[in-house]
Amino acid sequence: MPFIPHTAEDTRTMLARIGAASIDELFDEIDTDLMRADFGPLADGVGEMDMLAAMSGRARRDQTGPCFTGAGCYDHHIPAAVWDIASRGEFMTAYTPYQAEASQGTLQVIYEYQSMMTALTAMDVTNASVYDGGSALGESVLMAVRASRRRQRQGGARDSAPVHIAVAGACHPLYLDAARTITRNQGIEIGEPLIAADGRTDLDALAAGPAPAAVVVQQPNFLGLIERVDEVTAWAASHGALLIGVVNPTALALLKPPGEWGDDGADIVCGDGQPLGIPMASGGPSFGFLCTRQRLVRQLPGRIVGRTVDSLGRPGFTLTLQAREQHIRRAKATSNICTNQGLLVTAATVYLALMGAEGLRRTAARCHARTRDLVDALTSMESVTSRFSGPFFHEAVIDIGRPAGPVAETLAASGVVGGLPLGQLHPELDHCLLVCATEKRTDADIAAFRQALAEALAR
Amino acid sequence: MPFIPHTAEDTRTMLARIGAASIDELFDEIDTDLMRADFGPLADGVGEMDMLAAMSGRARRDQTGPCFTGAGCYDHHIPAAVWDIASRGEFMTAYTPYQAEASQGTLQVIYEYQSMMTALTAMDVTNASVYDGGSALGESVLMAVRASRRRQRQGGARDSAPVHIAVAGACHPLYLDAARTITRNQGIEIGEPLIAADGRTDLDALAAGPAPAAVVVQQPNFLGLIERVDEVTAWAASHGALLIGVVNPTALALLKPPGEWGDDGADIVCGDGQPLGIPMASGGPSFGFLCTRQRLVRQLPGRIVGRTVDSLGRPGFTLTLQAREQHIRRAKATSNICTNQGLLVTAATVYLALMGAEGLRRTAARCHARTRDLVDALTSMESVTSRFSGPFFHEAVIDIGRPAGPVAETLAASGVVGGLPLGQLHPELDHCLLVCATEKRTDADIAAFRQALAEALAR
Amino acid sequence: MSERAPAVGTTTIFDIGAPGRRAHAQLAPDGDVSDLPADCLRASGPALPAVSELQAVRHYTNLSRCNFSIDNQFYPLGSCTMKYNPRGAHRAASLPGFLERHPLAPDALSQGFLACLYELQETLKVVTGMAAVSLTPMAGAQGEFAGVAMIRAYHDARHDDERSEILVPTAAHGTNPATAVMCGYQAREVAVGADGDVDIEALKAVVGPHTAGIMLTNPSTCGVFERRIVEIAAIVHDAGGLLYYDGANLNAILGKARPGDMGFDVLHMNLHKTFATPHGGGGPGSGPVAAGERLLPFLPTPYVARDTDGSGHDVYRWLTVDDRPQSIGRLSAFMGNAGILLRALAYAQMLGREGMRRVGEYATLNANYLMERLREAGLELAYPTRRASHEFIVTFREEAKTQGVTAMDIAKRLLDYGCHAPTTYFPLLVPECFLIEPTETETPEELDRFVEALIRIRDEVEREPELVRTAPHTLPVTRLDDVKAARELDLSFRTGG
Amino acid sequence: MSERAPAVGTTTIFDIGAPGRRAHAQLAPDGDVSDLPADCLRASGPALPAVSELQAVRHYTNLSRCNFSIDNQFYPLGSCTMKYNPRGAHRAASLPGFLERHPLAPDALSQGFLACLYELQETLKVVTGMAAVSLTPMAGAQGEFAGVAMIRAYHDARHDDERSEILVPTAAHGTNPATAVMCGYQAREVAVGADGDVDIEALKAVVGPHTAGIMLTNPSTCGVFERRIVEIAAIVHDAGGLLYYDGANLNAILGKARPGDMGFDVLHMNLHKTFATPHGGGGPGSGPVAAGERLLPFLPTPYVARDTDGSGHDVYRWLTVDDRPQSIGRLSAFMGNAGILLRALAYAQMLGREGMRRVGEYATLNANYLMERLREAGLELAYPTRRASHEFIVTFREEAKTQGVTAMDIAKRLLDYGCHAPTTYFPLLVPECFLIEPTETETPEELDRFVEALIRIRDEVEREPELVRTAPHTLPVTRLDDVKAARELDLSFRTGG
Ligand SMILES: Cc1ncc(COP(=O)(O)O)c(C=O)c1O
Ligand SMILES: Cc1ncc(COP(=O)(O)O)c(C=O)c1O
Repeated sequence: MPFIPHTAEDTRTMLARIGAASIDELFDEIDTDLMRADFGPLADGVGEMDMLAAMSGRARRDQTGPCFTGAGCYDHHIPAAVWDIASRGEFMTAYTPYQAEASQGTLQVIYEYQSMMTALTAMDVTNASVYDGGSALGESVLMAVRASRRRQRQGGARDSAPVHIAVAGACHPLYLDAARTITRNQGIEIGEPLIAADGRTDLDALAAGPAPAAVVVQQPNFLGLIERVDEVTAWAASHGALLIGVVNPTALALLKPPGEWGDDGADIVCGDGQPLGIPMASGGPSFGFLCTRQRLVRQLPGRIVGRTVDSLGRPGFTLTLQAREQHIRRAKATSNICTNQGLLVTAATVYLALMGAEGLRRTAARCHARTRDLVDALTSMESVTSRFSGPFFHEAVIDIGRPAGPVAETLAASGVVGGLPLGQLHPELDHCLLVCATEKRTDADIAAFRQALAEALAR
Repeated sequence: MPFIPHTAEDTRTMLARIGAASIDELFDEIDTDLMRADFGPLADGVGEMDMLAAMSGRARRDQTGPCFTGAGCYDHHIPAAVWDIASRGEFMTAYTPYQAEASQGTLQVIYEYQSMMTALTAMDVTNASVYDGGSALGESVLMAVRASRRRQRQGGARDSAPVHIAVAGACHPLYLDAARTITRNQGIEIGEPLIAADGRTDLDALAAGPAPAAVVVQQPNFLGLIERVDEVTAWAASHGALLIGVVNPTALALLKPPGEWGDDGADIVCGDGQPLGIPMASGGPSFGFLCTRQRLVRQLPGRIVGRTVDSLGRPGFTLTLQAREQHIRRAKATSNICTNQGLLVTAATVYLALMGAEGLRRTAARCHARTRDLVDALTSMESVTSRFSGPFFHEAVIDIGRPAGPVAETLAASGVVGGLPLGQLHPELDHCLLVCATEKRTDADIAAFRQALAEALAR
Repeated sequence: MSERAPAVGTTTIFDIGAPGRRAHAQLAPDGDVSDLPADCLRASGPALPAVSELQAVRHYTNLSRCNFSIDNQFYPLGSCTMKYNPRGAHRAASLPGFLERHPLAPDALSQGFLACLYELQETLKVVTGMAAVSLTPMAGAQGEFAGVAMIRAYHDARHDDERSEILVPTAAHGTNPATAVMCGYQAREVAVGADGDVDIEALKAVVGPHTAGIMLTNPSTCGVFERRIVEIAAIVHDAGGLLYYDGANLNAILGKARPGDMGFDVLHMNLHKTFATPHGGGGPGSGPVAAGERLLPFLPTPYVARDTDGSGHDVYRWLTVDDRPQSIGRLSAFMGNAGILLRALAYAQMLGREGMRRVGEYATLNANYLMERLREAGLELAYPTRRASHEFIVTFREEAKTQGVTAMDIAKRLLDYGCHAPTTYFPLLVPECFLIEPTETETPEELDRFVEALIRIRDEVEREPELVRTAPHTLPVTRLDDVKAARELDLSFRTGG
Repeated sequence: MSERAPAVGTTTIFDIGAPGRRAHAQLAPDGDVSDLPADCLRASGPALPAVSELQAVRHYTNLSRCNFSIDNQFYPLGSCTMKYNPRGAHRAASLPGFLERHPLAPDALSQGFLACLYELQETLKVVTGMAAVSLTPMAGAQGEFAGVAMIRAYHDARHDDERSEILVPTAAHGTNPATAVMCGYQAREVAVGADGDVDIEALKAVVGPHTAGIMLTNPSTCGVFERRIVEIAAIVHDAGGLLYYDGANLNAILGKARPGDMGFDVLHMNLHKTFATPHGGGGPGSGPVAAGERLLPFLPTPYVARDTDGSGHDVYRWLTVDDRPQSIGRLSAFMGNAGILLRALAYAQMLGREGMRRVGEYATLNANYLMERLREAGLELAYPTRRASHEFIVTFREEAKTQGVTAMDIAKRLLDYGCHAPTTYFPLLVPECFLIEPTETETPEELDRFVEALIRIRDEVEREPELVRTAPHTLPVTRLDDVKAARELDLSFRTGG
């Protein structure tokens, strides 16, 4: 009986105390008709040893060479201390810190995380995480719509009017997909990204489109380019729309933080915390972050930790503003989110403490420099060019002069994860790969990628 | 400055407080002549990321297929919980528990370990580990000699007479090497193993040899065979020699424990704890265990933990009988051992707690059955035979009809760790491989080994 | 008596830094960024901590020690299924081949991972009795969202446009009504009877052409099995509504009974409960959603299909909106909490068929034993005539009335006895309640210790009520001031500094 | 005030078991053993614990929390160099390719591992200024054994048979004289002067034709650098003896000065001190031994040689007794504590040349700063006129005389202040002493906190001596009865039960 401690004697004694003849008797309130299920198709249980052997075999199959794909998930160095600490039973096997006095560890970590994220984004407040970057964008849109509907309500408008959200420039298409799924049933329509020929925001198209409740802009954008965030923010402010920034937290060590975009900064900032000490691990678990202005704090979904005092006046931490949440407000909550991505927040907090401002800056700078090296190496080949000329952070679109999908498959056959073919997501970029080099990529890695690509293109 | 927290400001303030102008001034008691060393050949420091990249590259080079070599180090399943717990900072980064009140965790673990090891061996007492199986044998011999010299001294004999130790049957040759190095300078001579044609103890040779102070017998012996431990123990008892048993702890789940060998059992029992939850890891760190009778407890080297009470009468644990140890007794200590293999003892304790008697028995039984399957598979080939016919535990000597060294190299070239060629250690077994199959080896592993061997032999 | 070093709780990571201090070994080689336009760069570095590696390790190691957790304590948190999280499953999910896999790696480099997901989908189908499973939801609430969005997509596809309400029992978890609203529905409550079952008459009164569906937990959060579930299903189905099963309590019936057989059309499971993946201090979780035939086309993408290649080998691939045009779509950027799914699969493999059954059996045995012992000790049960499912409810309304000691006070006092408090004040319909869920992985001795503690606290309530009212007394902090926390918001070091 | 669950310390793993209880997931499939002769089998299973997996995990997790450790506390244990153990080095040594390597794997399958060892050997040669290094000793004491055995082998090879004594200063660590005896020598003590240096006249008085060698630590365990080391070397060498360097204190001069330049013939290093590998609650350590040209042939085997293959690539192989016929031979079954060696290499790679130097510098800065602050606070220094090396000694003989409060009492009281006590009563020649070694990885703030604590305890000694005499007061246990432990031996659960 894996993980069940009961001896036969235990079972007997307990049943006797209950006054039941058998365990099955404890299920006597369930219709016998409902107890006839066939679980036959399940396999027999195996020990940990055999389980690990089988899982290792599968894991080994998927081991690859160095990774040059980014697109929202990045192969950064993770200090060994991060997961040594985050995997401690005390962090890993605790529940949500509902009993604050017995959960000061988790609560203080979240408070520190909140402090770090607001420092990084130059925003006022943040929650304790949502699921991921995609759902964070969905929640950001809902927040913005709540805030703008409230404004409209105060102005006497009806609640049910359909709401438009504009997307300025190349925003991660999978984030947009997730956000649409999440917001669709609330009468919200998220527009197509408005991308100019230079790969950045098409400001004219933005001005020409329907009046949005909010404008979404991603920095760096999905194509790796540094966006015109100041202009977009100014435009939104002057058109009464909230500005939602989608940001890469590593990039924020270098780039102007969203709290300082335009004149007054962004209203809502979200993104995925994966770059902060979280393994790629097929994209999850990671965490979504969500920051905003003090004035919108009651529109934030999810958990928030506050510092307070105990009955002896000593500092301590507790979940606060719970009246926003589903377990108190039920149908009136800001969101249905309950379980979030707490352990990943713990890892990110340790990561940020270890990196500090200088560590994160160096990582960001190195990523940028390596990607430049990569682009230089690849475009030194005939028939390979850079698709856009604007400044990029750590991803770039390279044009290989033929449909990129089959080429990526050829690369895969030789074990190289060689960038994302863009045709599926952006048909006009069918000949393009979105490539990324993090601080981990060595000269030898880059040379090997160039070689593999040269071979694939020579076919 | 990796791992040094000082800021420039810290350094300045501290030097000012000391009243020194520079750090170098703090070294002003050292002759300047001694401060001119050239450390130039050392490399520049690298970050954790680059270090891990380099180490990973090397580690990957050494990754092999399934391992069929034993010979004192075994590829057992290690429950994931074992090292998750042993790697906790509280266990891993503590010192020897000299301040008992601040080290109850480590101390209680050792007490529990002592309880488990004495249960497994049916001996009275054990210490908290020595370095490994080989040095444990060395310390066992020294113990036995101390005990027998004491006996002789009480009988009026001189201390400096050279002492003979007999080795009954095939004892691990590398253990014997280590034991000889350790004991050589104390006028002790360890004989050659006395092996009969059936691969087990040559009792006649034992009787014919010089009178030993102690007899060493290994169970199962180095050739994997179940030894005549009862006879050897009886012989030693009747000849006034102490009996030192070298045992495999996994085997003890099945086999008669040394405390019950012969009429009165072994006097000293030692071995290597690696099979108890320790990765092979090139053979170290592992730990040596050393058990004995109550009457010899003061001859035990190394640390011992005792249960006592605190000033409120509550139970607690502390190092005890320290008057045997070098830090108290200096030149008169039982051994110079100080640092032992504490963390490995912690791992073994968690391992034994998780396995329990039934888990360990199953592991042992499975190893035995798998090795039988392996031997059957290999000897089903023409030209491959079993060298000995006696019962084995989880290792066996197979004869491949030609020098085994080159064949092992051929196997290595195809990534197979295919048993130990015995010619170097036992020239008469030059055509033989010592093979082992633990509970981890699957049918597919065994088939692959057979196939590789068939190919190697077909060359 | 003594003066310890400053308690960690009072010192944040920001307090122990010094300008210029660094964990040097973590600094990457620098990179030239002079090609970036100056106006897009930040003027000064973010105010992050400046500590050495040892300082960070020591700080967070010590902070961890201020938590209760499954690895340290009994944690009978009702509705949360705080059971042992096998370390082997953690190991499996931490294998380098899995940790280093990029989510958008080509299928050809992902067959091992996809095979795992496919196996888990198949396992969950059998366990729930449903037709298909999508693993993408990242927690229970996202699973609920997916399920209700599927119900909506179904009605929409049939142009059955008048259905604007989702029914939820008053005992339901807060995520249920909140989910209904996120899907654009109104949440309409249905009363629960004195025996803990849904009041069938009340249900009949509200069900109708506006009913899009009903969300039910079974066993319910009253800790009892909804006995008339088949009848409820018929009522809702007859009215044209669909049934959503909130699988948070699946642990109670795992391997014994299946929601699919009870008439549910769609459900989610909480793998972080029933499948023993760790809660992580608030997540991550995973809430796979399973559908019957009717709702299958609407499942969220991506999920995994198995094909066979020319030579008869299994080949796995992602199913996307191209394959499932009626899908509600994607719920997150990639495919869900992959690492949690791998842990759940590892757990499922170790349990096997028999192990699954025993989970339900022993979770139920432990709950009924604990309930019986507390009954004998004189505590008041909320549903004394019922079997406990895997959890049950006691109420301290008497203590609150006569001694002015609340359930919360008793919960805090339990912490002093070294065990985590049960869920308090949920479900909302039972006053001053504890929802107690021991789970199957605890020993009877541990349950006895809990009974002992509650008995002693009850005595304290009588003899020294102030002791209980001011608990806890042995933790890093005493009772915290929640009101101050909400009134004088201090949400980050800067604003709080 | 409150009644916690039974403290772990009072409950052993045997107490929480139940006959037949098991961690089922850890059971291997059974195997048939009926072919084994019945008379070699054991009659009944060993009395091991019978617990569930959760019970074991919870028990040992909670036990760990009863320890002080570097990851939790300042740990200024003199002579032990308790500094930060980089987690990255632990990760490096835990790479699957290293963990899964069989010690007797063929060289062809071991080139990565052998390359690591070779690189470490070369690094240690540079750092010590010696001619060759063998990594096999498993701790400092085994390194000492190897070194003295090499001295003996050297004299034996020259048939210089009268040399029967090893000289050790009175301040020496206990392993030094014990080692001499294990190598068949007599240990002869040499006095240490009032300034902490070896008394040269005393040395001259004992050195002679019986002198096989001398064992010295430098800086010595008096916490000062042996200033006349070159003169000492000349005296001993002139008498035909050799010099052994006990490298336990190498941290003090790492990257600054080298034993090889001081005239030592052989030495060991404690990688678990100077090279930051964790102490593990008592080990494992690693004590590589380094030799000058004279003793090189006697180094213990195996160690690693680098050759070049036909195509100019490096090829590594083991050196064995066949290559080094004069070697003292093997010290353990395989090649030493491989995993510790890998950790040390990882650390050395991260430090690099500059980092090595800074270790010595900042270890010395921290010690001198702490010594200065304690001097200012009025504590009595054992060697007030000397620089501290990486450690220094204070003595509480005044407190012992006037208040009856011993160094041990003060050490125990320090535990209440949340920091580990320094080494007490060592070296033996200073009464009531603390040997204090802060190491370079601690912040000045941490040192200040320690000073603060000692000042407060000194006040307590005056005002409330009983409080100090009965310390500790805040740990899982109060002062333990050592006498009872030794008198009424309870060394295992069975005998103790
Ligand atoms: C009954 C019930 N439903 C739904 C949920 C929501 O699950 P999650 O927290 O994973 O979103 C919970 C979890 O607390 C629950 O107990
Ligand atoms: C000065 C000195 N020499 C030798 C040793 C012995 O080293 P080990 O404990 O590694 O055997 C120590 C360790 O305590 C020491 O401090």
